[in-house]
Amino acid sequence: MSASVTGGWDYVAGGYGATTVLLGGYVASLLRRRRVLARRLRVSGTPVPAAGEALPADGAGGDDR
Amino acid sequence: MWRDALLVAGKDLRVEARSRVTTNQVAPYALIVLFVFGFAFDQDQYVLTHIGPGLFWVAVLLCTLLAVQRSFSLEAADGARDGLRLSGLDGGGIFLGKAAAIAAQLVALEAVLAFGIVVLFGAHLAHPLLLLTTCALATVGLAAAGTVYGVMSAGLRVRETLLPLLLLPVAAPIVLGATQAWLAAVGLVTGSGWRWLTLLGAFAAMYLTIGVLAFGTLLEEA
Amino acid sequence: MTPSSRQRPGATSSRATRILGALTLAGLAVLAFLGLYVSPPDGLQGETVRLIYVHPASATMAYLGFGVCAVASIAFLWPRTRSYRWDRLAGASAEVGVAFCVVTIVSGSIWGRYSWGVWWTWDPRLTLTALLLAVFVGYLALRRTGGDPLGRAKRSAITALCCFVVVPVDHEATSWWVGLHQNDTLFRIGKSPLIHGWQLATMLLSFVVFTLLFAWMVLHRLAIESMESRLEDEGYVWAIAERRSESGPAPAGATASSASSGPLVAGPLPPVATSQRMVQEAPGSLLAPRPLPRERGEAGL
Amino acid sequence: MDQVIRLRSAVALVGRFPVLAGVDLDVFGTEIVLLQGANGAGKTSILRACAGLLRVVAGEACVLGVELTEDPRAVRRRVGLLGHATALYDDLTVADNVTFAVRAAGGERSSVRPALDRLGLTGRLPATRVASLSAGQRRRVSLAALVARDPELWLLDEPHAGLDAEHRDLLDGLVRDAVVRGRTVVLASHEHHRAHALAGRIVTVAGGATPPDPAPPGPLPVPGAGAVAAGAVAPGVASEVTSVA
Repeated sequence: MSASVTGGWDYVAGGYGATTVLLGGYVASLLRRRRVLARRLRVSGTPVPAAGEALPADGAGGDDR
Repeated sequence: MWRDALLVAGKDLRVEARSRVTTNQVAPYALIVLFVFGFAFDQDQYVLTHIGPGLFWVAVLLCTLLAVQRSFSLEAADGARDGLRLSGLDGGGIFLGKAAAIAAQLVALEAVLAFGIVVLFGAHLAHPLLLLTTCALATVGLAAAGTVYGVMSAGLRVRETLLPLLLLPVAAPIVLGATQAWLAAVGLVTGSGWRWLTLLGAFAAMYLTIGVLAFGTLLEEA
Repeated sequence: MTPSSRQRPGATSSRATRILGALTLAGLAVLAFLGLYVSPPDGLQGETVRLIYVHPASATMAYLGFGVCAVASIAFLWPRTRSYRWDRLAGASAEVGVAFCVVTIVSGSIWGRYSWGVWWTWDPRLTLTALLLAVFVGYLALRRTGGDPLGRAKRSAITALCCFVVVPVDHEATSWWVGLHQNDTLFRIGKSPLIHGWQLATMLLSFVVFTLLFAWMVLHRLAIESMESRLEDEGYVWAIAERRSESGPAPAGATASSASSGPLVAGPLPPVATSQRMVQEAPGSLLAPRPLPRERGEAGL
Repeated sequence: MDQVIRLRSAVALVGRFPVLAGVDLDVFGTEIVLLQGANGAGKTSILRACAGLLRVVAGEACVLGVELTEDPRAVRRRVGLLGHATALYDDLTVADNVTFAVRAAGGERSSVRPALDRLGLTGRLPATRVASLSAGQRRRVSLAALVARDPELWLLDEPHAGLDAEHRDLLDGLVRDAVVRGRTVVLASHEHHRAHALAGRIVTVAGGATPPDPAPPGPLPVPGAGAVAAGAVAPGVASEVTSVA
């Protein structure tokens, strides 16, 4: 396919750049929050749960009303 | 439920009749809002006539915020919410009662505001049946949504700022629908205004249902 | 996946999330390569068609996030499935959804500036997306208000449903509205005369990669919620001990050893439904720093 | 004698703070029980938990046969709580306030006037707005609403506070009458002389719990403490001394 309309790379850069910055910033904030909390948990001597791991005895039924 | 609703609505309206906050403060505020719109836009009567319906509904929305906050600050004072919870009143009944009281105050405010836009903006009101139906449905919807979000934020320390943040985007369809219906009624846009009423009706029905079902829980957790 | 698959003690990632993260990163690199180099420019839109590999996928992830939030809220409100993990999932997916929603609006705005000449137009889809963003920002603000955890969770779940039921109404409203205004700005995908093979492939890949990214973000956001609730529960156990020691002669802040040597406080400490989970253990161990009952941890992802 | 309140290891939270950290309490029908303890010990929280306002998150709690851990709302209409706050609407008159409280709880309008009379709220007072009343008068309006409702269980939090000597006597009379009518009363008070004379039994609260310790630390103003948390039996009042632990 030939490009009858050229240009627009600046918009592409803007769009990709903005997406990268926003999502990257969010991921960075996730990692930073995770690190801070993990440190606080270690200080209090509590095992740190892994991502996706359920908390112990987290009520699965209607028991923790 | 209906008995409880009547009881609560009667109590709220009686409080209003004695304290006169709506008539002495909210109604003048509504008119001032219209004045400010007049300053901010143009002295051009043409523009004001065309945006009048939109300004009307924005002013109604702002007044709804005040009415809802007033309605729930009543219950916050002196442990009244505990009193309400202790009384064992049906949650749905309390919801309908408070929403009815807010709706009654909004109707009065809308009358004042309609008078305001006719006098100040030179709006002309045609198709009274369509206009009145619009007002009725939009008022019910605003009062119901306002009551749901009012009780949700009532017990929180940040309620003054949280309520507008929650309510304004949710109420946006009402402002949209009511404004469009009104514009259609006075012939500023083409098309029938009646179909917007189904939107307003659906919104009101939805929030009435949510309120009746969830208000008890929300009052409990407030 | 058992927690033993963790390598470093204290790391919050499991092997599964690390694999997921690596896959996501690799996918993003491939996506950028295909999107920026391999796939051809469009006849109508020139190079800016490359934004199609970012914008629709992030919009879909935003809707997915809000949808998961609504479903999780229903699961929390439904008495038979009530569990705080639904509440945490609702909060996590709503936050990720908001992040993608911002990306959607920003990238769409840049694209719109090129295609339509304006940063913003009152198109139904744009208006709906903006309203959704506003509504869920309010929801996140409500979640941060604190207070009784059960109350907060119920309030949040009801709000999420209130927010979500606005979606169809808004959708109807804005489509009528545009119909009235004869607005001709339409979503552009349908207008492409034909989609090049590489374009189609890249676009499909973008959905896959963004879904992986979404999953990774939600998992880590959930880990953060879990850690927060665990910290709160730690405080809670100590607060009860502290509170009860006000009544007894045992000094406040007595260490765990006294819990085994004798009752720190009068009476058996009951099994406590704490904020985030049930702690059903012997009174002594409730006060002691305890190892995780690992076999009870569910299969990690 | 039927059991009105039964708490076992009851825990209740306000935010993340455990206001109740394991309370055991038994109250039987037509008793007058006094809760005593320092400020912040948890007396008010026990009363609020019994009224179904404060959720019991762990342990057992049964009031008037209703399991509070399951549905705290079911008990509310049968319980009257006189708290620190009077739960009155400032803009309504005395009569309006009492009428609303009574009718909201499912009572009859006809019980309002006798209750107002009983509390000495006569003359111009019923038509006066609550906002213009003194603290003691507000208290009496709140009491009038309680008397008019006449619930099965009366929970009184510092009922003597803000009342003058005459109305304290009146209050004591109301409480004794209520017990004679078959009601049960739990009160928290710092007015030791009055409360001890009134109460059939005293329960000590400390640190959000009821220690069964025979000799709790600190001075105990319980006259003749023999059994656990035993107190003087008020003359003329049917009451029963029971062990708390």
